[in-house]
Amino acid sequence: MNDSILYWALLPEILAGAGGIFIVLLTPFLRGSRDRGSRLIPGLTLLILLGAMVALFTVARDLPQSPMKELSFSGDTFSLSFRFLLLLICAVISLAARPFLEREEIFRGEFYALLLFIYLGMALLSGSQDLLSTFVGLEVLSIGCYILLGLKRSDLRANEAAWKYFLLGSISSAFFLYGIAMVFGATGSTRYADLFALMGSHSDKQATLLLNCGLALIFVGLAFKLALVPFHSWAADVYEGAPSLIVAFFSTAPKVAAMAALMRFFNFHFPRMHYSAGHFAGWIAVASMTLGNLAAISQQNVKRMLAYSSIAHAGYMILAIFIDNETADTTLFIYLLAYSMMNLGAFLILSLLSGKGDLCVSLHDLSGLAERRPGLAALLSLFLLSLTGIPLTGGFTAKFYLFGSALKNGLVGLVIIAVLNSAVSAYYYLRPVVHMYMKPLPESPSPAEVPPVPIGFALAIGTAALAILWLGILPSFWLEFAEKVNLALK
Amino acid sequence: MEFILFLIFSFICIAAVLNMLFQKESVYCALSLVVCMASLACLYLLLQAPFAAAIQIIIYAGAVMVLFLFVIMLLDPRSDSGSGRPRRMLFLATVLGISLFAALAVFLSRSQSFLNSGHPKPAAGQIGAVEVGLALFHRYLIPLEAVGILILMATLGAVLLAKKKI
Amino acid sequence: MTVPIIYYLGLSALLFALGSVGLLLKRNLLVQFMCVELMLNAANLAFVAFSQGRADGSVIVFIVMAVAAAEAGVGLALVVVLFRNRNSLDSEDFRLMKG
Amino acid sequence: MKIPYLLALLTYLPAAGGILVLLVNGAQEKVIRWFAFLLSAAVFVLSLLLVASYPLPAAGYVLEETLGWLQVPQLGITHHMGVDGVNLFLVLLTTFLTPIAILSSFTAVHRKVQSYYALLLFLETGMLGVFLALDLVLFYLFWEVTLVPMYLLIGIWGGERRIYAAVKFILYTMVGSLLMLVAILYLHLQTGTGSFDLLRIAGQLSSGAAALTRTQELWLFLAFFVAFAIKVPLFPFHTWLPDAHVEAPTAGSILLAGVLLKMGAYGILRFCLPLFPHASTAFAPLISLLAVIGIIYGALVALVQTDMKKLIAYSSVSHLGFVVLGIFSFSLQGLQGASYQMLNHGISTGALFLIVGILYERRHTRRIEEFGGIARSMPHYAAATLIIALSSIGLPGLNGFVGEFLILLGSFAKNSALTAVAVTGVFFSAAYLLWMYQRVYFGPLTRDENRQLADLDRREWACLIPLILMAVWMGIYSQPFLQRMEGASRNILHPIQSNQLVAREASPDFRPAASPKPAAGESRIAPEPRSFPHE
Amino acid sequence: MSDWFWIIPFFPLAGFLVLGLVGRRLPVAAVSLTACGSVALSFVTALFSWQALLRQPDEARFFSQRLFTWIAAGNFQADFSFGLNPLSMVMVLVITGVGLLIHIYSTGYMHGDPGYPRFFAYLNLFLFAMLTLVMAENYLLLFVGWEGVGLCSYLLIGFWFEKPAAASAGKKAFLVNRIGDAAFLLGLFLLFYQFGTLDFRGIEHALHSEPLHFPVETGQIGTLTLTALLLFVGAVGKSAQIPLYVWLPDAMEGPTPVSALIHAATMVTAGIYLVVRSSALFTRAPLAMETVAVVGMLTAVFAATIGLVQRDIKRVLAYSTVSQLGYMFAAVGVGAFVGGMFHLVTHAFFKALLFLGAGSVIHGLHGEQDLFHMGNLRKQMPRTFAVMLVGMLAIAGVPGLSGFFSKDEILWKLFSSGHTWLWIAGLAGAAMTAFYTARLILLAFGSRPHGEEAHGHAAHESPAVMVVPLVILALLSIAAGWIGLPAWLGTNHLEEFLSPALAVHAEGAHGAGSHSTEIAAAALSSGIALLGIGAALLFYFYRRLDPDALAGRFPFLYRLLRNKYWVDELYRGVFVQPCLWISRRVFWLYWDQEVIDGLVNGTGRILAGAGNILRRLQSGSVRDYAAWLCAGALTVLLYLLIV
Repeated sequence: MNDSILYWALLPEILAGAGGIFIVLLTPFLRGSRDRGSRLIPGLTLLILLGAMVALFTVARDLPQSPMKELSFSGDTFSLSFRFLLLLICAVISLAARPFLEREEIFRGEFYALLLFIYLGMALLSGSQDLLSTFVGLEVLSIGCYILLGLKRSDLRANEAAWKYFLLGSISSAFFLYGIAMVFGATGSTRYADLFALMGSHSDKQATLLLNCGLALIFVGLAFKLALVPFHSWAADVYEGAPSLIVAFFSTAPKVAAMAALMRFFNFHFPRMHYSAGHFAGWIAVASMTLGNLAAISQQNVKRMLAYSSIAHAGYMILAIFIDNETADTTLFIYLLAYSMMNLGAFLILSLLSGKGDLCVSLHDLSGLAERRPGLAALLSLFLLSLTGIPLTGGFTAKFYLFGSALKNGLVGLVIIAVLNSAVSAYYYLRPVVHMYMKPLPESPSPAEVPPVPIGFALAIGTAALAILWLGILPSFWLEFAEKVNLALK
Repeated sequence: MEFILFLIFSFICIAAVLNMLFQKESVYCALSLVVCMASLACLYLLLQAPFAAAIQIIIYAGAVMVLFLFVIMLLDPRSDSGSGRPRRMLFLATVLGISLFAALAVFLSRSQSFLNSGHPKPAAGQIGAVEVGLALFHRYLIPLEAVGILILMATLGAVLLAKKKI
Repeated sequence: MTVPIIYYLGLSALLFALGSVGLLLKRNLLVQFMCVELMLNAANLAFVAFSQGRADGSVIVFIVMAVAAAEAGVGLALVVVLFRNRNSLDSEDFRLMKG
Repeated sequence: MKIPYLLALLTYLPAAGGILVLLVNGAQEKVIRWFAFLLSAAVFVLSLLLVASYPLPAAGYVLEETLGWLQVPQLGITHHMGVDGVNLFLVLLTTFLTPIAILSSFTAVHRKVQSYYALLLFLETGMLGVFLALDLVLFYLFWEVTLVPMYLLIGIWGGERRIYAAVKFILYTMVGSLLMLVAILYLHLQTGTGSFDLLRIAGQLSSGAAALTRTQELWLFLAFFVAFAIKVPLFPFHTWLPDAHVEAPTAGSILLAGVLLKMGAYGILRFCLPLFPHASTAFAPLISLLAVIGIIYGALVALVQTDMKKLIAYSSVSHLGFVVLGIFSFSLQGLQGASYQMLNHGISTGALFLIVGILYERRHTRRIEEFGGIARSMPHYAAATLIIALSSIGLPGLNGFVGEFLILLGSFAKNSALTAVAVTGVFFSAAYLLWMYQRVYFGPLTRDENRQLADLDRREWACLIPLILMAVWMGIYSQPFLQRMEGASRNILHPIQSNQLVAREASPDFRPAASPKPAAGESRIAPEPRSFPHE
Repeated sequence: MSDWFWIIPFFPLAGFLVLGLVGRRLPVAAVSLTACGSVALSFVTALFSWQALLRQPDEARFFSQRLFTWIAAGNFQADFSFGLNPLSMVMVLVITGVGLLIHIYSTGYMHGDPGYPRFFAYLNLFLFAMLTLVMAENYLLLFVGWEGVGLCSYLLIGFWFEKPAAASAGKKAFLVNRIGDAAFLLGLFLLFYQFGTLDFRGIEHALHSEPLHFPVETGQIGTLTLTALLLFVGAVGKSAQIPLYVWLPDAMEGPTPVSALIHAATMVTAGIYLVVRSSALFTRAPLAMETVAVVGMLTAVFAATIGLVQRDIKRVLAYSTVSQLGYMFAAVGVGAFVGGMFHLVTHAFFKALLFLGAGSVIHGLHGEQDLFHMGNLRKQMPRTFAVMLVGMLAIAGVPGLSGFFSKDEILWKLFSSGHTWLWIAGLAGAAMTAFYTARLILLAFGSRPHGEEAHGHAAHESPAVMVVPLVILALLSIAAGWIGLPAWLGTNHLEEFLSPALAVHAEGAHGAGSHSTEIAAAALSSGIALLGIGAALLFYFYRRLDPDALAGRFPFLYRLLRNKYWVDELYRGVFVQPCLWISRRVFWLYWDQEVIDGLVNGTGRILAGAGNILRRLQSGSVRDYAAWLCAGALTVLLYLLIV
């Protein structure tokens, strides 16, 4: 009996996996006819992803409430909202992938298969109820990313970025694994349920000590994925080196999955951990905010600047784990939705602007963009304003809701630091706007003529911008969505 | 008796690792790692986990390390010309290593009494293939499927990355 | 008398620490990668030590090895690509991006 | 006739116009210009309707509106707008100055005309929103929304150092307003009403249902006050103003000086005083001192400026020092004077910037020594400038005097020594303006470029005449304005006076009896106390 | 007719609006007609209102007409209401009368000037402001008039704005007045907070009906004295007394009719009118009265000394005005309010006469103003010479003319009220006045000494339109004395008319001695006057004594007077330059640029610096990143162990 529940709960993931495999089988046959193949596969992927979304909501409705205790995956609504977000990001990326890959001559059918497999890994990571399946989910995600980064074989910078990410990623997986070992030692089993039981009971002083060490190491593993401060060093180089579309995917989806997993351990469902997650997470949040913002100020390369800004945003996100009332999940969902859409939009536009060969976009290249491409300039400004948190954009609603809930839990100090940081961030977020609108077109090296925007890109950036404006102007819809999904849980 | 065996194998293992660290030639490093893997397998036997020992030898020592040796032979890199910034990095690495080990050791020693007593005595005897198979396909079904997908991705990735011309 | 598992755990902690030290010391990419494999093995040892006769330990070891193998596959592929482009395996050469 | 949702219509009409301007193709600049002007004129007529339907005597909030579909119930944000004595005339000032600003930039702006007028219209929506919002978050929303258009206006169409000025402008205001955001959130949580509505929060605070401890109130007051002080600008936070003014285009300067500076003072009146009476009285002496320093400092520095726009910018620092002095005198005369001076400053400084803009269009320089003897080549222009300069100096009979007199009268009761120092500000303001007037307009026509300068054309007259008429009307017959403000000023003072923090309205203890009836000729018994409102 | 009195100020206002808006298009004749017509109309209305006022019974001799409420906030109330009481009636008559004559004179003087309509527009605006000042019912409306006349003097002094000297003189006049106005404002606030209203009658009634609440503050500076002093500072600013007189001599840059109307007859007397109008307040502040008297007499003597050595004809008359105003303040200071007003009226006539006479001389000599370049104009301009002679005799105080009666009354009041020192100074002042006016006439009209050539031959007599007003003024200067005859000669009509409107100064009890001492004093003062004139004759007519030789003997004294005690340079050095230096160097360049901007940009630079340091941490080598990662994990573990 319980198997059928399992299959229903995992329907979206099964769809994704099967789809991926089918695409892997399909690509060799279509090698010959370059143009027809390049149309069919992306369309198929999009179809699969949308199908998964539909499955997600149909499944969520009639799911029996008790998350399956003995099975290692739960389709509970907490993961539902995050899996919806992951599907949304993958769909947007698949829209924009084809024109970008063709321009960079690394178009492969396999890219889409990888995309689906990575989605599967992330879904597993955010929804798993068992430490082992979390680890495997994390590994699927990481290896998928290593491959994506390495796709552009000809570009030295991309290779270097891939290698750096690979080595550091495997170290963090090692830490993660050692953490699981410790927790396994303390609780005797890898299931979350036993973990939470032990945490709540404070029975054995020494067991909880071991448990704390395990959880700390697990935090290290996940913090690496989020690029929080002590583990952030890879972010700048990888964001700069990797192909910008992949960075667009890379800077949003894994963070959402890692954040969901983190919330499960440190916040969700169980009475406040008696060990001081609050303290060191608080220090890490402050460190990432300040370092992220300060380092971004003096950046000339826009991608590196956005890398540091995403470190800063990771710092803001971490505040969510301190919120121990019921709004924690909705706050985090809204923040991640806004963050991913903003970052996605910004990087998609940058990948358009960087032209053939995906050379890095510096502030100087942006000057006078408003005259050449007013539409793109306006959209990029919208995303940057939203990243700053100017009202009427999604960024503001996200920050407002997050800081509001954080204040409710008495985190006055942290919120003030966060607010001051976003004031500092205004400076470097607005510098590209200054270059685009206020600097004249550079005559001497006439900037590379940006080709007309392909439809895929237009659709992708359009959805991102629509999401940001919708979240900014009429946030009540999304707030309701998040609450309805989570209320179902309670 | 068991204790002496444990001492022997752990000594071999540590010696192999130290050798790996200070070897110049990468081939010798690979070989010393194989030795370490083998000694670990023996330790697994001591811990009544023959299945683990078997797959350790087959997968790790056999497949993965052989793969490493192939790659080393294929690329025959020049010997490691010593670490560029000897002083600083050496000092930093040792300090980090020692303090990491010390921290983990403190954690373990503090929870020593719990570790020794807390665990139920092993009911059945050796952990053979049967028990592992049952657990695998009942409790850990989802991770297994995911690992399947993972390995498919790995092969796919290896082909995409390394094949000369696609 | 069976060996108390604390010794095994001590050994695994030592291996783990040595793995991370090796990582920092060695300049050759492959050897660095081997050190990471070593750290994974240390974790495996800890798992087996903790499971003490229950099936869980071996299952986890099995899955971890599969994962490590997959990782090795992809890692070595990357190393091959790097070597083909820069025909050097010294990590100090790969410092294009900084600041 | 009562138009439903008049306030919302008034606020969002310019924004709708702005979007329309963006959609129309950028080529026909003429159509865009006239459309923007006619739209803002229509909004002005609409706001006149607002005044018409404003009943006298008005005690509390008169026209209140809550827009259903823009709510965010989960967070407690309501789209609640309202008009009372304080913001009625500020709304009018905005809708009055915007068409003039648009009209004045017909010939000034030729680059990216489409987005220029769109930004001006968006700016108008932001400003109206700030004055009309009664919900804290809605207020903050519009407060930030006004930042972006002004930032772009200064940045794109400004002078040479426009980028530095624009960045300084947005950072200065943003740091202040972000602290205010934290304060709003904290206040929302403390009062526990689950909503950001100002009336409900004020009700809670005054009824003691959710009393703030003294330190909380202190910190909240500081957070709010710093944000507003930067905007006013009060003395130590004023250095962004001269840069922003000098680099902004003419229309930008008019709106920046005319309306944006008032948002700071309005914020103090609307939020700081009613919500935090104890803290306000505690800080009143310090703030009054800063205000007086601002008055003297602004005037003195204006004396030595070589650039006309910088001179006017520093004069704004001095004039708004008066406004803050009036607000923190906690006397009815002081408050009335402050709100009245806000309107005067809007008109006289807006006109001054217009005049400098007109001269800049002809000679493309603002340095005073470039000019001399302009009165000979442009007599009408010189006459108009003189009238406006006099209104800015505060010549009795023009609008400046009424505001300044009431402020000084109000603050004299509270602190006569400080007021004595403030009165010297009256002298210095005459000094720098007349000295500038003499160097630019009088004296021999030394440079030949000044010889054949064309006098004002019809469009420029159309901009100046309404301002001059308003200056004279508000100088001579100030009753219609002061009566409508009276109710709101009493409301604001009530919480401060109710807990006996400040002596009753600064009336002398002695009341003269009615004087003898004059024998012949119809006459008024002058001094017997007047019951309000009469007429 | 009595209830239409408030129309008086609106005629000149209408004139100003017409000339201001369409003046440029009207022909010259129409301009002069509207200008003089409007003033004439208000003069006629003033006469009728005067008659109506006379018919009023003594105790209710005032009209009041409230037009509308100007400012009302809380319990402060200021109405736009005009009123007439005997005091303001006298002022109105003088203003409209002398104003009319000067308007007629100016049509001749300003003939052919391109700014002709603009000039008359400003003159009419001035009259409107002056009439508002005197007819105001409350201090605030008086302040409107007060600043209005300041504005008009600014416009008229700087009428020929091409001349840089004229422009800066206008600015100087306005600013110095503005200093006085600032003090005036403070006085107004004090008044409001004591009496709750700013209406004259309200305050007077309060002072009369509650004597215990407002005691006479003898010997100590109470709030009443402070208010009185502040009002007096305002008056000093407007009527050019000791500290704030520097603007009047420079105001001579304006056209001569302006000097005659504004800087002799009307505006400068506003200060005295203010003090006399608030006599009820001043009588309760003896200390304030003392300061008024002392400052007045000081100015009188001080200005007279400077007048002795001036070369420019208008400068001489300017210092003489300052000196005569000093006399008026001295009189008011000792309580002789009527005496002060009497001298104000007579001075308006003969000083206007002298100025207009000087104007026709300058007109005749095509702009020449230096006395030493003039000479034997007696033959070329006989009529001007005759009227100037009458004016000189009047101002010198030669018995029989108006100057004698009014000055003698002041001197007598000084003597009788026990201020002997002030009396002696007064006599010295009178002597000097006689001397420098005689010197002026002799230098201008007398024959040149043999050596120097004279410009006399080119001069031509002024046209009738200028001479007729001169003649009328001459007649007035002679006849004006009779309205205020001293007790031993006849009844003092002016005193009867004014007494109900003025408060009685308790201290200034009437004449200590009998009539005989009064006559003796009068004889003494007329003797002093004749002595002065004789001395001038000796110097400039019979040339017995050589002025340059005298100057040679006292070189320092001569240079001191010649450079007007270097007061202008003193003010510039002590106030203006340091103020400019501080605001440029200390405030603007240092405080704004360095401190605040430095702070702001500093934080910016620090943040960018910190950013750079953090950026350099990214060394690019994987091993460093791995080290960071392990160090991070380590800190987390250690943190758990320690905390």
